[in-house]
Amino acid sequence: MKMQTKLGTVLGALSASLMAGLPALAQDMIQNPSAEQMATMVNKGDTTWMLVSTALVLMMSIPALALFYGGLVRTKNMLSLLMQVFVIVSVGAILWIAVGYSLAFTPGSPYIGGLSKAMLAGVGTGTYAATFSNNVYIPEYAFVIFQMTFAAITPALIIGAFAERIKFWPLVLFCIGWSLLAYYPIAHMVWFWAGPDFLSVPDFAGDIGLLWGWGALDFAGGTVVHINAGIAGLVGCLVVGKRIGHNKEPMPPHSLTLTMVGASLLWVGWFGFNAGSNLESNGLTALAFLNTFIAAAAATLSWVLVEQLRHGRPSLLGAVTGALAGLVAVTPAAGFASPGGALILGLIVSPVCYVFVSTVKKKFGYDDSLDVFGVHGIGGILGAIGTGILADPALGGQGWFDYTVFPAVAGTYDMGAQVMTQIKAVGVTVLWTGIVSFVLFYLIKLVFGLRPSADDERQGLDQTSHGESAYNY
Amino acid sequence: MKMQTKLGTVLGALSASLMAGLPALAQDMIQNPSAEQMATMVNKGDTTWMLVSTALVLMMSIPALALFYGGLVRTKNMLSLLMQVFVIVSVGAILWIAVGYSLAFTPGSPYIGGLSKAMLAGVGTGTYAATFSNNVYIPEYAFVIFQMTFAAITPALIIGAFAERIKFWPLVLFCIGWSLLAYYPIAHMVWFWAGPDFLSVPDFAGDIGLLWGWGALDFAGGTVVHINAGIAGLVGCLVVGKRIGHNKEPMPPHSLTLTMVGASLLWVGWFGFNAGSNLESNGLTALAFLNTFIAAAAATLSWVLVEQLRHGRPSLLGAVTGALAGLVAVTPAAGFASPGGALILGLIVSPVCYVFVSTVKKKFGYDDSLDVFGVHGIGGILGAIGTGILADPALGGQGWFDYTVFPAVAGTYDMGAQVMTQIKAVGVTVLWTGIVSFVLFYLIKLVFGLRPSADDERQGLDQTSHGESAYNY
Amino acid sequence: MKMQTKLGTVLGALSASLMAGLPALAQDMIQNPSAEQMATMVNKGDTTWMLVSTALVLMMSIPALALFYGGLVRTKNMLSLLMQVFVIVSVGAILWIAVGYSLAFTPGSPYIGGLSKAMLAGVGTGTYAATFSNNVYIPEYAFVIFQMTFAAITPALIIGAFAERIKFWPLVLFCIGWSLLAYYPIAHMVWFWAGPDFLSVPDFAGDIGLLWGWGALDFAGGTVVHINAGIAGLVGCLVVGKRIGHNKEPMPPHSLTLTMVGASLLWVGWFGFNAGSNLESNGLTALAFLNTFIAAAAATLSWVLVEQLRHGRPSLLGAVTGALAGLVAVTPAAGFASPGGALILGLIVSPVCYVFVSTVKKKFGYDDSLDVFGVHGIGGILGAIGTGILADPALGGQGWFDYTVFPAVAGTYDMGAQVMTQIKAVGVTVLWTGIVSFVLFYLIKLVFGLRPSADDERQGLDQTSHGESAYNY
Amino acid sequence: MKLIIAAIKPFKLEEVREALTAIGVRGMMVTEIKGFGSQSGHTEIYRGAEYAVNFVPKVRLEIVVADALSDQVVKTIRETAKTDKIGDGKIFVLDVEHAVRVRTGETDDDAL
Amino acid sequence: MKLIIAAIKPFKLEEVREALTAIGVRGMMVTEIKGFGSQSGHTEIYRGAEYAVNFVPKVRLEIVVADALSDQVVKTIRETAKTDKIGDGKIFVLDVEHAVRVRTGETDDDAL
Amino acid sequence: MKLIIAAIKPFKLEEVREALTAIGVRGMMVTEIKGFGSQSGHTEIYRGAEYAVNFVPKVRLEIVVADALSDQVVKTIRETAKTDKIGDGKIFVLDVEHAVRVRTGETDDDAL
Ligand SMILES: Nc1ncnc2c1ncn2[C@@H]1O[C@H](COP(=O)(O)OP(=O)(O)O)[C@@H](O)[C@H]1O
Ligand SMILES: Nc1ncnc2c1ncn2[C@@H]1O[C@H](COP(=O)(O)OP(=O)(O)O)[C@@H](O)[C@H]1O
Ligand SMILES: Nc1ncnc2c1ncn2[C@@H]1O[C@H](COP(=O)(O)OP(=O)(O)O)[C@@H](O)[C@H]1O
Repeated sequence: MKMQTKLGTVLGALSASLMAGLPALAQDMIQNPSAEQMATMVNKGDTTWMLVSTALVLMMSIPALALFYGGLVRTKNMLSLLMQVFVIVSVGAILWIAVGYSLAFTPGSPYIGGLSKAMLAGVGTGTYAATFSNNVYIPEYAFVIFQMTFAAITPALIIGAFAERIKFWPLVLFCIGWSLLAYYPIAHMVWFWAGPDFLSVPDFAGDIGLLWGWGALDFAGGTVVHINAGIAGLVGCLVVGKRIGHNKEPMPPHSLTLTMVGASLLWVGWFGFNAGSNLESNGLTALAFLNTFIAAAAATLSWVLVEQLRHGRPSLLGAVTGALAGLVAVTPAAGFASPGGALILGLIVSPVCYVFVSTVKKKFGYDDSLDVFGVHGIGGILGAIGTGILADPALGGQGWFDYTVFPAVAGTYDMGAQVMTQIKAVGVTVLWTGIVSFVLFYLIKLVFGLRPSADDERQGLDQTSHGESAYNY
Repeated sequence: MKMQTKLGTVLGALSASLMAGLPALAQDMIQNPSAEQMATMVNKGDTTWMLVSTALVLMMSIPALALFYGGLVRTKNMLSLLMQVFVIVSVGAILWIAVGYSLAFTPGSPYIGGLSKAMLAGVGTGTYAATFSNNVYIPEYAFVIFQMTFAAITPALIIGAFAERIKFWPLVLFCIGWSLLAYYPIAHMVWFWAGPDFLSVPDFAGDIGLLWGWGALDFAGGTVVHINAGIAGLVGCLVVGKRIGHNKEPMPPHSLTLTMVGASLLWVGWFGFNAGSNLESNGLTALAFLNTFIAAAAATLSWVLVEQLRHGRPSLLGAVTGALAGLVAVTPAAGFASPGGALILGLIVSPVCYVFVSTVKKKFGYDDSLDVFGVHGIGGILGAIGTGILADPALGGQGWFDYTVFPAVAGTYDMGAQVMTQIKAVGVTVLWTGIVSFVLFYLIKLVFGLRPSADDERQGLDQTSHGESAYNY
Repeated sequence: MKMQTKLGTVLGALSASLMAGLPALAQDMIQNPSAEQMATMVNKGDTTWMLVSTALVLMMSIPALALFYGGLVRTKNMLSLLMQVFVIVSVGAILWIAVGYSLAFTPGSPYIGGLSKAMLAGVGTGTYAATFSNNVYIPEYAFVIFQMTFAAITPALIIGAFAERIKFWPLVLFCIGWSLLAYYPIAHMVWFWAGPDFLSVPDFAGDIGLLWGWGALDFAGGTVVHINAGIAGLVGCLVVGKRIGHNKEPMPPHSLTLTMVGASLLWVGWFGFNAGSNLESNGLTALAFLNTFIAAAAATLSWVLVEQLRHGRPSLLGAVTGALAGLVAVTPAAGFASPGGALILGLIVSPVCYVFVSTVKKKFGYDDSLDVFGVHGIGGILGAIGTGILADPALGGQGWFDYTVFPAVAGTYDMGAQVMTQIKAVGVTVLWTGIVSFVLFYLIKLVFGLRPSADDERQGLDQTSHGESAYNY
Repeated sequence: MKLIIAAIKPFKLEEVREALTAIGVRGMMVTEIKGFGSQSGHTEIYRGAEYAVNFVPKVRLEIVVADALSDQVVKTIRETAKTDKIGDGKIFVLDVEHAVRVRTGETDDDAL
Repeated sequence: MKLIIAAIKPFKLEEVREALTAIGVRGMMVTEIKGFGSQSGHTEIYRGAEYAVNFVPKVRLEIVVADALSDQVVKTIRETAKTDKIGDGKIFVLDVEHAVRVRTGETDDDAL
Repeated sequence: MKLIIAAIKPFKLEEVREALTAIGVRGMMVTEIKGFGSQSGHTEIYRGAEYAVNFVPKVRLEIVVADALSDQVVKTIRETAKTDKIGDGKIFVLDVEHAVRVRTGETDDDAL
């Protein structure tokens, strides 16, 4: 939960309320406001920021992720990756308005929400979503679309693990099932709550997701997005099996140029992902933005330095992989850590991921083609746990806030306890998504099959699955 | 006209006015405000949204449209398309400040505006443009640049119809003439009005464009941009004639990778195009954003499914073409339809366009190389008429608002009548642009010629028109 | 300094203060406000605009600049340019929070700031940065990240001058030294001041950078960024020497497609660069945006026309080079010139730069591979001096404002004097960066060497410096 | 058997292939090459700097046929590839001692 | 000496190269080509329009070896490149009159 | 006539072409190839995984000349392509039975 963001935004809230001509004094804030009252608590600057962030996160999936992944595969499979990302994002968007938003962000159980807002029933231009500041709201549609892009990109992250050897429709089917059984529940567990103006109201206090209730900190989706996808990817590549010629033929990236373009646009888009997750536009948003930037830059350098030491020269693939690892690691910490903390997190994550993508992967011999587990899984876990440390105000972190008091007040920070909570949250995510993914992959493999024929795989999925070539120079 | 957007934004307006410390009560709103009063009705959140939307729409033309089109042609003509888009956008921008803005957005006749603001005379940092909410304004410069990007991309859309066989300067000349005789007039007819605080003022009530006066609904440019360009493209490819080797030699897209990148960036940029067209940042803007997203996703899926049924496998080109068709169709409906309506619109548009680009085009044998007519023309017409249906509040639509009353009130919605109005508006647009385009193409063909020599066409326009190659690997 | 922007924003300030429920009357403005008071002077619309602008400027460096440069080199060196830009940006970001921000934007001497904010000490979610309007503030973190992207892209601009023949680590080392000795000092000299609410306060009046004190006008970095990088590039290519085969072998751009994509994204990102430099979101911001657009479009056309006259046909490389020249030239003038002024500036800059990149470069025989000097250096100088003319209110310019009075008032404009000031500022920049760059390049050449072996250069830097290939089709 | 090597203009490829199939040629190898000959290349200008491009894109065909068919193949290529413009290309005939079809192991004429 | 030209399936390249190295071949030239033969190409559909792609990507090897080694090279290629599927490719043998190693000037067999 | 096939280092192409034009060669075919020989390739490392790249980029020249010119051509290539470093390349000479110029139909030596 992002309780502590309250701290960061109290001044923002003050100014907002001042500007709204409302007295800023706590006792004058409105607890449990009505929609009409919420309407007066919307700031168009926040709304604009959420719209922009949404566009940035879509850009992360198409074209950024598609290019990042596509550039790493062989020419004959390039198009299949572009296609998979493009269609998965489309399916994810439709599924989100159909049931996803409702399952993730309406009350129900601590594990999953209800269907009261299926097909966005009851959502309108006059309904609002809570932020992390008392008496600050955004249009609910803005919250719907912002979260929609998260639900759309997460399954697309998974496909890198078994790139170049998957059947198209069974993959799409998996993504649908996985969204329903893994993404929506975990998003609900980690992010669902009634909002800062309601938590102190007995009737609503119970409307919270499981991990949120435990007090797990995940600013922008370290667990929900990255660990979730990273583990699903690992399971997937194990069930699907290795590529023909794995470790025999060379399989160099067909275009590191496109991979670099993808990585760059991912970096740019990630600002919407992380800073957008503050749901409003204030000093804390700028901090989350800065931390995202710093962690990516630091991880780029540490990866490059590791390569310099290990291989005598730095590679572009190393640089962009480092940047990605840094972005993944800082995701849960973006609004909690100090810039110095983000710097350290970035410097540490690259060597750790490096060991996994080079040594560990080779050792165990699984074919996680594009290192979804090695980067998103491992980087996400490191970041999630690291957040427990870096959020400590004693280290310049933002701490957490107690919303059961109205208006919210700073809570006392116990690093040890927080780290344990983070570990527990990671554990739940890993188990939940691991089991769901395995069952889904296994069933689909049995019923429809996951893998194209050896001949098709050799000829390449572009021709055999889509009847096209990525290039006809 | 976007009258009904008033409905969507009444709360936004309320909050805005509350924040402005002004009483929100209708009777306290200022009718016919002065520039000084307008200055107090500007919200920086809206201004920022317009700046961002402008940047997004420019991105739609360069690089997005250029890549989308360029990827679809043969290598030897790639550069010529990039060049055409880049220069047409530049010419369009200059022409816009010279006379375009004035001709489109100043009073004159119902068909075209005057020259009072030629070279932006009288426009300054202290002048403002109206939105669709009473007493909500944006800096006029922000409106000028936002609309500038529309005027710049529309002629660039046309070139896909006769790609790979056009002379550069005659094409530029056509775009200038077409902007003057087709784009500015139609933009004036569809979008020009005095603004919500003036329509109730007798002196200004008459300052409206023809189709706007009829009550035609076009949220973001279905008629002005897409039908307009689609018809011009059809006329163009007929006057210019077929490519040498059309239907004889294979002419596969030289880079579906770049086409996919272009389509993705078009999708991202389209949020600025559609949601930006609300001219402010509120719940309705978020709805327009959501509808744009949903329609594109739905159309992607329906196109892919059609292919699966017809050809046994889905193609990337199909997916991105579907996305584009969905974006085109939802353009006039973005701020009117419900998310469910956008979903249906998206699902329907792809099969319809599919029939045109595959069957109809083959049947009549015209060489609309990149399907400007089949996607923009047909998709635009479907969307424009569909808007008349989907805007109906009975279907969850936003209806329309009556600005002749101050402050505006919801009007009663007559679907049948509205659909008729939409059809009439489409008819006027088709006729107007059809005739203007034909005359222009024909004259230029006579005087300067439109087509390069057969040898030049065979060798490719990159070398023969520009003395360069797109690639020198 | 951007004093005059006050003029453009006075209405904005008015409305802002009105909205803030504060009386707009001058005598009620707060001179020398406290942090708590500043908190009430923040507008979330401004904050959002700064976040967006920051993302846009990062996009200018990765991927835009990397693609623009990369596309112009031979395939065998493509990856090395992508790598250099990516790593330089990362280093620049880290260095910025470590010492850069402090050295550029804290009081110290007129030449360089102090280290009081090293590692962002004292910067928090509750500290604010001044804009150019009295009583309008933005979160300091937002200012930090915005300026960070400028500090990151400027050294990356330099590398184009000696592309295809530089050793990686020595280059990185140069960028670190150059940031410390050239960029931070010049940024301090041109941009540092206490802010509009403090300049009238005796204690703070002295806290200004040298050139800012002279009254030099540089809206978004003509001197700090472009002249600075352009001169460093020229010095660099002279010290490094020519490429093997220079003027013997043909060295055509390996992908003008990517160069066009880079140019397009640079154009889009430049709106954040120039309009973002207003630090708030109002009518003047929109003017800066418009001027940026117009100058780029005009310069595109004038370059293309020059080519048409000189070579009988226009080239894409010419078009995008023109656009870039226009963007460079308008950078210092963006918020000062009238749209007409920006148009003229754009039309003039291309022919001038054309002469330098074609004739002058050939004449003197230096190998400024990607014309960093010819475009950024020359275009920057032209723009910096031109700003002195175009800012004149007599020509529709925005003039300048006198912040020593509180609240600021318009100053009387003396074009002759202003042009002299501009020339002096250019002179100081050219000398400072010229000397610093020469000494740095020379020392690094002595100690580590700047150039790879002839064999490595022939084989290409991708393989020899990074052990990778940009493409493996 | 003979190996017939021909350099032709790229846009003629389809036509030539069809003509050859018509006279019974059942296979060939096609390579995109850079041709140098009396057809001069062109100059490209980048930011005012001129580069002479001495090579012209051509397509190179390699066809192995039984001796009997050789002359006819040469004739067919000549007639279909002809545009009477400089740069139409060349045809060369070499002797092939031995041919094998990988799949079946058939040799010489049977392998074609 | 003999020049052995072989057109094989691309994914067989590594295998063939290793097999040839094993029998003492010390060099070759490899070209990516478009092959035309009994293995028919495929049709690609773009927005409903069908295109027949008549060419299949192949890899072309050129190996010059001493006469003695010639047969063995042919045999080795045949065996390793074989998949028993249509399109496995062809091997052609031509006579080479003369060979030179640029670096040393060694000629004929010594040049290989 | 003779067909001279040479594999050389890419950056030597221009030089060789000029030298050959100087001695009266009026045409050639140039192909970018992957060369395999004693010059070993390199290893590329992607995320810690090493790949051996066994092929080195080379340029392949094919020049058909009258018998008389053949030796001189070989000599010229040898001298200009030489860098005395391993990988300089090879030159092979084959006999050509027949040549035709597509445009004019001229044959043999006149066709060159
Ligand atoms: N002596 C030669 N050896 C090999 N190829 C040649 C030779 N002469 C010409 N060619 C090939 O034939 C092509 C056309 O020849 P060129 O002299 O340009 O025109 P034309 O065939 O009309 O005389 C050249 O581009 C080159 O590929
Ligand atoms: N007559 C020929 N001359 C030159 N190359 C040939 C010839 N016939 C076939 N090839 C090459 O051999 C490849 C495989 O031949 P193909 O007939 O398709 O299958 P198969 O070798 O099984 O008969 C073709 O793609 C082509 O590159
Ligand atoms: N036996 C051969 N047959 C065909 N081409 C060869 C042969 N040997 C070498 N080559 C070509 O010549 C190039 C250079 O040969 P290599 O043995 O690497 O160096 P060197 O020529 O110095 O001995 C190789 O890359 C290959 O393209």
